[in-house]
Amino acid sequence: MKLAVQVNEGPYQHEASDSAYHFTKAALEKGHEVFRVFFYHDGVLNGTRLTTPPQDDRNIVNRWVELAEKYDLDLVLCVAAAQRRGIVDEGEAERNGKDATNIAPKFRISGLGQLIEAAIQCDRLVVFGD
Amino acid sequence: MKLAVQVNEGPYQHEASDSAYHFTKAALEKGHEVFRVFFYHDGVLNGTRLTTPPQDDRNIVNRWVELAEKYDLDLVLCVAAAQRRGIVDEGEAERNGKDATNIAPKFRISGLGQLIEAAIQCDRLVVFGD
Amino acid sequence: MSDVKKFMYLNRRAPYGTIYAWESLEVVLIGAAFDQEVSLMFVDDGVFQLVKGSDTSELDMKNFTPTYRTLGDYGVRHMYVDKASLEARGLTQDDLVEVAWEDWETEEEVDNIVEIVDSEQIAKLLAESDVVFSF
Amino acid sequence: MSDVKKFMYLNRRAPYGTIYAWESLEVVLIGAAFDQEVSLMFVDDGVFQLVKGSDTSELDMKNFTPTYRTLGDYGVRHMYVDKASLEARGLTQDDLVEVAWEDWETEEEVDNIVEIVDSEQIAKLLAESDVVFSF
Amino acid sequence: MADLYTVNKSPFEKNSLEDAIRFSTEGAAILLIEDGVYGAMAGTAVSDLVANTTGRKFYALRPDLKARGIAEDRLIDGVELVDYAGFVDLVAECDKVQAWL
Amino acid sequence: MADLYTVNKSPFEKNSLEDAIRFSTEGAAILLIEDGVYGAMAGTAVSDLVANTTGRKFYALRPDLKARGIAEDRLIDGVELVDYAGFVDLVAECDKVQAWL
Repeated sequence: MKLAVQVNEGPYQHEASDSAYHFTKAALEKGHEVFRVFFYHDGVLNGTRLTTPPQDDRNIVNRWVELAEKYDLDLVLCVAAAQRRGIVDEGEAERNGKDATNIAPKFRISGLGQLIEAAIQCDRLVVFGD
Repeated sequence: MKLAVQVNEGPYQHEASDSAYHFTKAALEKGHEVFRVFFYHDGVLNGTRLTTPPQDDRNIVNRWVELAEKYDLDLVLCVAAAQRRGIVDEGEAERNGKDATNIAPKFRISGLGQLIEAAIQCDRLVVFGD
Repeated sequence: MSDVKKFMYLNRRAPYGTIYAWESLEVVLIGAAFDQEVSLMFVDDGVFQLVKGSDTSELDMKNFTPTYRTLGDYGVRHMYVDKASLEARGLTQDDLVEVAWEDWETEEEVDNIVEIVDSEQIAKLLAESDVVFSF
Repeated sequence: MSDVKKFMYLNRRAPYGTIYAWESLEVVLIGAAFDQEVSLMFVDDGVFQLVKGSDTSELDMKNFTPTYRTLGDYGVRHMYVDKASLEARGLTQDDLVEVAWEDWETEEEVDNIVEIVDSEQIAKLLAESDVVFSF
Repeated sequence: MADLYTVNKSPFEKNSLEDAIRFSTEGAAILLIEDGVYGAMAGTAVSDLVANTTGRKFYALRPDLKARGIAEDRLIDGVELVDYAGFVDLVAECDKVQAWL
Repeated sequence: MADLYTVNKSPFEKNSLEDAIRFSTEGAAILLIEDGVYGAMAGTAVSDLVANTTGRKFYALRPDLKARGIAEDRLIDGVELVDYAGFVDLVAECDKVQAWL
């Protein structure tokens, strides 16, 4: 089965980000294809490499990165949502005159069309949000 | 009157950040003292300089910065909340081995004690949140 | 499965207090390029999104209420409003924006695609959709 | 105004679904250094914060429920629970953690500072506080 | 004046307004902001919360009402409108502020 | 199988569970996750939502129940527990997923 996952909330603040991760991991372990994980609204905050969570807690960003490395997952941050919330890759930094980037490895910034495309291509869209 | 303001939500996602700004501005214009604006939870996301909001919308981060410049406001981001959510100044970058910073000018990162101190020192604490 | 999917956007939140209403509208606008069969559903405080007369000048926020009126041009064919939610909020169709629709090929026109529906119809419409987007 | 203020922490959300419960607990822990008169109030889903038996291992989340038990050592003198909220959730005091308190100077001891109160008492306690923190 | 209670949630979505009323004391001021302003509308399923409560003074933030397209003639009698300057005055006049989120 | 409805809100705080039931069709599966799992508790003011609904199958996510200290003997009869693998199976078996947030 071909799945698309949408994540609408940022890490730590809301459990939606955890649920999306655990669900995605379980789907991959069962052999399903996860076509894309699309991060929207505050969900784009899952894709910053600048977090330093407490030692005794999970590292949500790194978890996504490791999952993407293992399964070659496509992790897409919505560009409009990322601009509002200050998530920047090199292209965005150049276009918007920013002096730093903060995107984590394995994440990429792209348009909302990627969500629509995923919904069209996949057998199921599973939304995690507030 | 001496006021402390607490902001619990990030910009754009929730109106709490707007309400806190408009309230703080109105209080300053009326001649009240705003001892400190303390950003907690996702509120720390108000303090990133990497946002590029759409041209036809307000720039929430810059608004805070300009207000702070005009009135010498103390804008404090909670360090624990900032670490979880990837808001970094130079000191934090050094301590946590981060290769970039994203804090906006006029904001500073400090401990939760700054909130307690503000609550003790001020005549009123006004909380804006979700 | 046919090439065209039935997309349903499910809106249950008030506008302006949070960004969900506006950012979900952005998905609808972008989605127009993909030629799917698009409907919007407004339930609970989501019905407040369609209330006309919004003036955000004092909040210095972008006013996106007028954008709903243009959705017919973005390929949206149906906008459904939950009757029970509307009534609980003391609202009637007169309080809501009107959204016209025209098929450029067949010249078919509809004055207003905003339609009030009951629970049973909503359950059926949701069930018949291929994809439900929740915000 | 005296040097010591009455702080009231107002908790109305369930734990784990959002971070508010844990991050508000962090404020209480840090606040212990400031020698104020600290009380906590649990209303609505906030009463779920005190339910014992939490096991977050399968979620891989930090389990902060045991931290409530230690609040007596952090200078918290009172933890109030709304009776109506507790009853609506089918819970009794037996379902909640116990929090012991001891005054090191006077050697006064209290086995459990978690106290169930009614609406009138809550209104009064909130009104008598100097500062209310809302999360 | 007693305490100022701020309410920023729609009364159709969460019980914050109900709570603020339930836990307020005689003479309290209750200010509706953000999505909380829906609680000031007359003729809704929850209008009685405000309309039937005595001994409390209700305010609503005009900028938030306007953003939501709620005309003043749709409001419950006795609800007073304030702008942010009025919000600040309420904070200054009250004993303290309780935020019901 | 019909649609899968996920509910992640406490039924004491928001009407998402009520909505998911109201707008579901015969044969639907309703999965309670995150704070939504409180809807699976017996003996509460809202237990009837699940207990009195027929023609729907209710599931609750075990990891979320355990995190909240809800023992299995506190659950409404007939609610079936699943872990994330079971969640994935439900998604695979249903026609589509509706998230009631």
